[in-house]
Amino acid sequence: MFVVLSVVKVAVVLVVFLTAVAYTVLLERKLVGRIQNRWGPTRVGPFGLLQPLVDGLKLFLKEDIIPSGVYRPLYLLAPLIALTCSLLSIAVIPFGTTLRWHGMRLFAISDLNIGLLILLCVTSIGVYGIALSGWSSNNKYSLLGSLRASAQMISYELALGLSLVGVVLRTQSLSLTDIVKVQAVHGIASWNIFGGGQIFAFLIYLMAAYAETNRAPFDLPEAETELTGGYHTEYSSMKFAMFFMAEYGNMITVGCVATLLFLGGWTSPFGDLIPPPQNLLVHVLAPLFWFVAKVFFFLFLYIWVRGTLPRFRYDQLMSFGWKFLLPAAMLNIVGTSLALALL
Amino acid sequence: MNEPMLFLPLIALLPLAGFLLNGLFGSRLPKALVSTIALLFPLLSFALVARAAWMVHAGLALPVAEANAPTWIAVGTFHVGFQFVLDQLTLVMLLVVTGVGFLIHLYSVGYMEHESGYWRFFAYLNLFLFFMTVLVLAGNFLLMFVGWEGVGLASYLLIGFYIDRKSAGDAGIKAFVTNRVGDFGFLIAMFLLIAHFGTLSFSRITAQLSAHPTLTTGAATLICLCLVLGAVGKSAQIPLYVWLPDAMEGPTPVSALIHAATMVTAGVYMIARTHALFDLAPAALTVVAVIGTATAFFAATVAIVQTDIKRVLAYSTISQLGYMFLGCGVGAYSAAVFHLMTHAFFKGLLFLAAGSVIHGLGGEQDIRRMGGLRKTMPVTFWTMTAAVLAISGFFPFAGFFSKDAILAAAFQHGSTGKLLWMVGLVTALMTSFYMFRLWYLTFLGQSRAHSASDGHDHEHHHHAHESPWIMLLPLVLLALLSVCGGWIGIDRFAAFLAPATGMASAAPNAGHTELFLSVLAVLVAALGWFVAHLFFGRRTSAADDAAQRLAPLHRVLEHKYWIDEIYTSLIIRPIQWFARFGLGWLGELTLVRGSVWLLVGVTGLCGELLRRWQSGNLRSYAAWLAIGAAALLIFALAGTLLGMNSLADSIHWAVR
Amino acid sequence: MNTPVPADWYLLLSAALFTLGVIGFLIKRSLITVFMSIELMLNAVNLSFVTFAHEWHAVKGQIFVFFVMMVAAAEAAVGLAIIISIFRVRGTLTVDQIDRMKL
Amino acid sequence: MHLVLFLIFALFALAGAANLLLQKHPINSALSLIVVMSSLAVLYLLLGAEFLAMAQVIVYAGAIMVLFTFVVMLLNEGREEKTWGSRAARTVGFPAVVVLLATLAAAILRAGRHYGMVSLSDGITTTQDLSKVLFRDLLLPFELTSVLILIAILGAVALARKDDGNA
Amino acid sequence: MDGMILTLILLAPLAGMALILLLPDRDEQSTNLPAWLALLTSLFTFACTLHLPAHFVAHQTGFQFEENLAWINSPAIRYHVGVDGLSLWLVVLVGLLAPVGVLASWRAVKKDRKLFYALFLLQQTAMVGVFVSLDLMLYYGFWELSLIPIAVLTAMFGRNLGDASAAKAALRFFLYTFIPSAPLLVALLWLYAHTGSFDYATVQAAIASGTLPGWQLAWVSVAFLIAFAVKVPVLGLHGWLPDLFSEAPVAIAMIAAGKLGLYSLIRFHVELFPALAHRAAPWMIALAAVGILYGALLALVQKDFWKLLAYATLGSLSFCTLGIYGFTAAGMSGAVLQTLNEGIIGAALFLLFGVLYEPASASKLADFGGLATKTPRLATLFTIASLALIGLPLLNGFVGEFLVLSGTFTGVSRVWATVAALGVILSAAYMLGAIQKIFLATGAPAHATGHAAGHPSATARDLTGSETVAVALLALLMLALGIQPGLATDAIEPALQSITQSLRMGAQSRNAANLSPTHPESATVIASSPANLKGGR
Repeated sequence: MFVVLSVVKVAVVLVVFLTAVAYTVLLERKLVGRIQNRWGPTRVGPFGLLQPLVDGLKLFLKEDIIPSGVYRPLYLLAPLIALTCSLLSIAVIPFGTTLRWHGMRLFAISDLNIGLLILLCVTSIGVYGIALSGWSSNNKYSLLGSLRASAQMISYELALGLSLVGVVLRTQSLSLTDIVKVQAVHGIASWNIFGGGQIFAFLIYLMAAYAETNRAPFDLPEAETELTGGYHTEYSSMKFAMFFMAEYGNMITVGCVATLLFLGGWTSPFGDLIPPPQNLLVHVLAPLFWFVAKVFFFLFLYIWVRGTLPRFRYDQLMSFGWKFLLPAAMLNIVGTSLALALL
Repeated sequence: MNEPMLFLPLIALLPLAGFLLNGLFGSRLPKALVSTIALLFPLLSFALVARAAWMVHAGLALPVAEANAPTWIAVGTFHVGFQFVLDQLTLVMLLVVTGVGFLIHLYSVGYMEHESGYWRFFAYLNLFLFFMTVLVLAGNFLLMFVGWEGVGLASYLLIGFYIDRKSAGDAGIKAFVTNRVGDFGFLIAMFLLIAHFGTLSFSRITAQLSAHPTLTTGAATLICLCLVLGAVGKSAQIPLYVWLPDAMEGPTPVSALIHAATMVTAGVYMIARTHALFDLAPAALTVVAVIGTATAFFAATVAIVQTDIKRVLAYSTISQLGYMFLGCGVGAYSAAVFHLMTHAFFKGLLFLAAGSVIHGLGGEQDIRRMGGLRKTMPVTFWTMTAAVLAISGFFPFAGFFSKDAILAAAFQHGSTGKLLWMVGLVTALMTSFYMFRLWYLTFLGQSRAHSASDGHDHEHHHHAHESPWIMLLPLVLLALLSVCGGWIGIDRFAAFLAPATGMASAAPNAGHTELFLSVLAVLVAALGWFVAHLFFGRRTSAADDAAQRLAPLHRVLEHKYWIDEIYTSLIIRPIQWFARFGLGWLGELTLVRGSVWLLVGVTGLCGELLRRWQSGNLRSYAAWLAIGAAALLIFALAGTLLGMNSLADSIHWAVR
Repeated sequence: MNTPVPADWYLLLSAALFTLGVIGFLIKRSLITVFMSIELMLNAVNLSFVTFAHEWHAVKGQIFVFFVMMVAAAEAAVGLAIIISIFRVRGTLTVDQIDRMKL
Repeated sequence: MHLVLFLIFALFALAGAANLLLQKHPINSALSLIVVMSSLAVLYLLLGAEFLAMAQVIVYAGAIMVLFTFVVMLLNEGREEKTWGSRAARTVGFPAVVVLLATLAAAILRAGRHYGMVSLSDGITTTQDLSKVLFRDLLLPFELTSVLILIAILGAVALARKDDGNA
Repeated sequence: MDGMILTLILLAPLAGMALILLLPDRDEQSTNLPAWLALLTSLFTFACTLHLPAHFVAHQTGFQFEENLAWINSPAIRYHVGVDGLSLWLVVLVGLLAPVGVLASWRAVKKDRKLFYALFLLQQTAMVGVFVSLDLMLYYGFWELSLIPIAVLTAMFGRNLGDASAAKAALRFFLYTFIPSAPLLVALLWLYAHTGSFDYATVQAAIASGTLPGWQLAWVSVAFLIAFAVKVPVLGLHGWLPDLFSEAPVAIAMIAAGKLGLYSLIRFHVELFPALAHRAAPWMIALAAVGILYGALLALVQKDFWKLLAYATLGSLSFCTLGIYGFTAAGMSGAVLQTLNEGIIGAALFLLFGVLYEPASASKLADFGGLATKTPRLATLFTIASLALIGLPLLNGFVGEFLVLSGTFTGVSRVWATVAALGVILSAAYMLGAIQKIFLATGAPAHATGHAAGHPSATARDLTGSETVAVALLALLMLALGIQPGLATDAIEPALQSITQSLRMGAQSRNAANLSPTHPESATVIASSPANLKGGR
């Protein structure tokens, strides 16, 4: 019984996740278009809504070219690692209320009391995908690109981890559900971002996350103008698609984590001011709605930043990471612990 | 009894004072002062001895011993002191030693007139007298040993007097070393005495022997044989006589004093002194007798062919000593001492006469280039004649009485005695032959100064002159003593010595055998003279053709039976070879240095082995690391593996 | 469903891993691989630590593993730095050619 | 369940370790080592040490192995040539290994009889009680390790820096 | 005053050394200041040592002038010094040899005089220290200290420095004596572990009580024996002797051999381990007797005088060892007397031949010849010294040899005594041979060899005033000891009384047969002191 239910849950979450990934691509192209005063894809389907389907189809049908000088086993393995890592993190994120049915939690695939740590593990494993891809495609640009990308990811991972410590300090537990429960006490006031005093942590987390996913201002390694596409230049069709999906998957995961940790997860901003209607459906759906809204807000933020901010130079990027973010995160920890101890 | 002031130590110390004075300051004193010192002290010493003799004659009871002698060595139970004792035997010896010694001192003042190192000679002479008197006066063996070796030292110094002549030096060493061989025997004897008697003083030993003679004959014989070895070394008997002929390298007065009168007789005196021991060891006595006779005969044969005047006299001394040993050997100690005394007189005289001949002829010692000195040196001639007659044993002279006494004693000494007597008689014949040969060649016939040799030393010979009076006076005195020395007669002499030499010699048996023996001796002497006359009297060629006919025998005798060469090759060369190669190579280089090289080698080897282990190859390091880990693990887990409950038990198990 | 596993299987596994680590340490020719097999050995030991920690309910066992990790991290950092400098100077990493103390 | 999980991941670990030895190219052995480490992390989970498992993954698989892979990639040394190395290594090395394994196995088997069983239901040591011991009893060693890590960092930087002369 | 005298004797040379080291390094040609200072110090020390016999109470057993101060307390080492009959005259001997050594090296040492005399005085302290110290560790300290100056001086001031043979000889000497001293230290510590103190008396009592484990004690005694035997040197361990004698500076070679080793053998082996010494006796006697012959034979064929002297010393020292291990009253006191004699005679011979050697550093006997006329004083004194060495009666050599030989003959074994006596003959041969080659005519026409430029006998000079006085003094001493050995034996004999008594008991039980029967009139029947000598057998 447990197995069947969990398989169903996984399937549902996966489908939702993948379609979300596809549509984020579309969303991004539309939004960037709008920022650059143009419309973005509109031809396929009403307002271009079917564009992702078509892109997927295109990438799927393209000829899968494998260059000769490539180190084949790792060349094939790399995209797989990247994709699995980005997908794995979803399994740990609880997106709905802690409703239990037959002892099974409906709105989370699995709820571990060290959920946060697993997230960190997955991000650290993710580095291999990029590192191996660059190296195995036996091309100088891709090697350089992959090295820079993995170096960037490793350094920002530090800042990411440290910024979460503030939140953990406040909730005294690593389990994500507990973190949300703490923030649900009285609505927006108790969200970590406002009530919890973790505003700085949120900003550090945001920047670190952008760097982790090689997005926006930190997307030097695979930027077309710099290193001809960085580590996935040699990849074509499906393998390139995997990388692409992995990248957007990471974006969504980051979004979910941010909502869970800083925006109070599936709790409504109003807290208990407006008592939620009593019937089950609303009780279940409302948190879901709030969770999706917050994630959408983060995605919007991503794309907005990508559209507006210029790209960092690599040495600025590294020095920003090590010389500004890391100390800031440490300061944040000290500040929060002092605050908790004194108040 | 009131202790008459005999000043016994003074007799010895006076010559020592002479030695010290001359030795330390002699080089700066004028010659006259040196000679006065050299003569004064021995004279004083002789005066003291004469006074002692006069007191003995006046009824002083002998033996007289110093009361509180200073102790010399006192360790544990062993105690020996500077003990001087005077008894009849010592008195006789002292008279001879100091008397003849003084005369020879007088003589050498003249003889050494123009020699360099004048003071050194007299210092050594006085030193010799000191040691000789100590030897004779000694009350115990150790003190006698002091004199014994001291005399050897003095003879070494005197023989090696001419320091610019290598042969003199070598002769000195040879004398000293041979004496040391003898002293070795003496030393062993002393140890045996200590082992058996716990003391070395004569009186105590004789007291113990008489009190309870626990000494077994075997032990006694051993002791006596050692003593005999010492005597043989000192008195130049058969095995150890080789040093005496070479000792002629020293100046003639030295030969006279040391190698005729006193030192060589020390051996005989020692045997006489320890007669108590010898009486207990008849075997030792026969050995002494046999050695004596053999030496006498052997030396006589060699003396016949000697050409150097002093060598002849040297061999004759050895042979006469042989007679004394024979005397002692047959138990006639007093006869031996009597012969010793008379021999001192005429042999001293012979040497001094020879000295004055050499002095006259300016250093010429080869009798073949002498002759016709009868007229040029009358006094020397006559005194020499007296001596020759005495030594040959003609009737009125001293030699007859003493030699006859010994031969008589030998004759009565059982069957072996008869044989010894026969040999003794033949030796007597030869003695008179070579003495008269010498006599003829030196004094009679024409002077052959320049004929036989290549005339290079022509200028020496031109004025053979008679020696000055100072040299002639001792000659005359000694001649008198040689003539009337024997008149004391053996009986009165033996009686006098009886207390010192134990039981009187065998009572003289019925007169006629005694008479027959003495007549026979005289006849033998006459025969010897006649043969010498035949060969050397008129035609000198007779000697030469006799030599040709008996060429091989002649050559053997001439080369002194090659004894010296035999000794060198048999003893000296092997020792040196063994020392240089045996010990030098084997001992030093292999054993001692070898052990060090072994150590070095081992350490080097270990170093080499370990070096190879640090090869730099990481993989080998890894392997050894693994082995180490495995071993450690086994050691640690031995307990659990073998079911023991703790590591300690496993160790015990393993160790048991 | 929850069939228990005897503890010494874990130990056997750690022993096996350790031995494989030692073998790697012996036969591998590239310096980095040797270095990796050392890491493997360390992990094997960590496993036995955790097993014993579980067995005797002693948290200290795990703490010790924690420290082992720290040290392993430090060691890896310095080791790799050395390997890089060796490579820069020698141009090769094969163990047999690196046999001079002087770089 | 526990047995199944244990067997799977034990096999994964052994296979990874074996692969480490057999592979020619260092990159492959590096990856196989990552596999070993991850499977070990799971085994830690089975043994109830959750924080350790995560630490294992983050520290070992995530950081140290990344370093290794980076170094392998950067140096790009290529396949190992076939040098036989010192004969002593083989003659001494292999018996040593065999003895090692034999003793370990024997010791464990002999002593293992009185060890208990391991099952999923056993309690999991939470991070709280881990940190309680770490920060109260063993604070000093903890600080020391931090100093150690600092030193390691400095060392690594100093060693690996290209001495461009004017440093 | 009595209480402080020993410390004074020990510290005086050190003070002198300090003073010398402080001297300014003015050029060497001027007045030889270091030498003068060294001479003054050594004379002062000699005067102090003379104080000892003056106040020594003859027949009182046990140690006199004792000083016993706590020094180091973790291992209980005490500054415990004292003198008894045995070591009394040895200390005086060292005092005497110091000025003689300084005189001997007056002209020989031309450069670095300061260092030479400083180390020389250090050596004096070390040697006196060895003789007087009664605390085992203190003794060991001085024992080691006495090695260093000899080695350094030989290496730096050795005679033919050209071919570095001096350095080799120094190293060989150092290693020869240093290596066995390591087991010696171990033995000392073992004793300390078992008896709890380094004090001589307590250790001796503990060993005598027989509580210590048997076979380990045997090994400890062997370690002691070997360490001292090398220093004597006994036959077989004498590898260093010929080299050192031909390389070391005269002043050092004079004092290097014999004394230390022999004293230590008596005090720290025979007295400390009576029963075990007894077991080792047969070996030592055999080695000693053969050593006498060995030394004499080798001396016979040596061409270099120094080597000849080395082997002669080996011979005469073997005499001492023979005496010691005979365990007879006569033998042992003879041995100690012979040590003194060897010291005096050795000093004289070294000084004299040093004078001959110094101008042209030629030591081959063939180089010399006919020097008696050129250097009369040197010749006479050399002859006297060699006669003493040979053992001529009325000179000290004879008394020593006679006592040892008689002791061995009556008490030990007649065969070995006879073998040893043979050595007496050979000693005469080689010494007189040496005199013959050096001083008397050598057959070669004198004018040919004599005056060749630079030929040793041409450049030989006679003794200077001071040297003559020194050697004449030694000669007088030889004569005095020869005539009146009681001077020394009166003090030595009672000290050895205790040893010979206990050992006699041991010996008596062992070989009652050939013990010399007691005689009526030498009534001093050996008091059968109930020495409860169980011993470790």
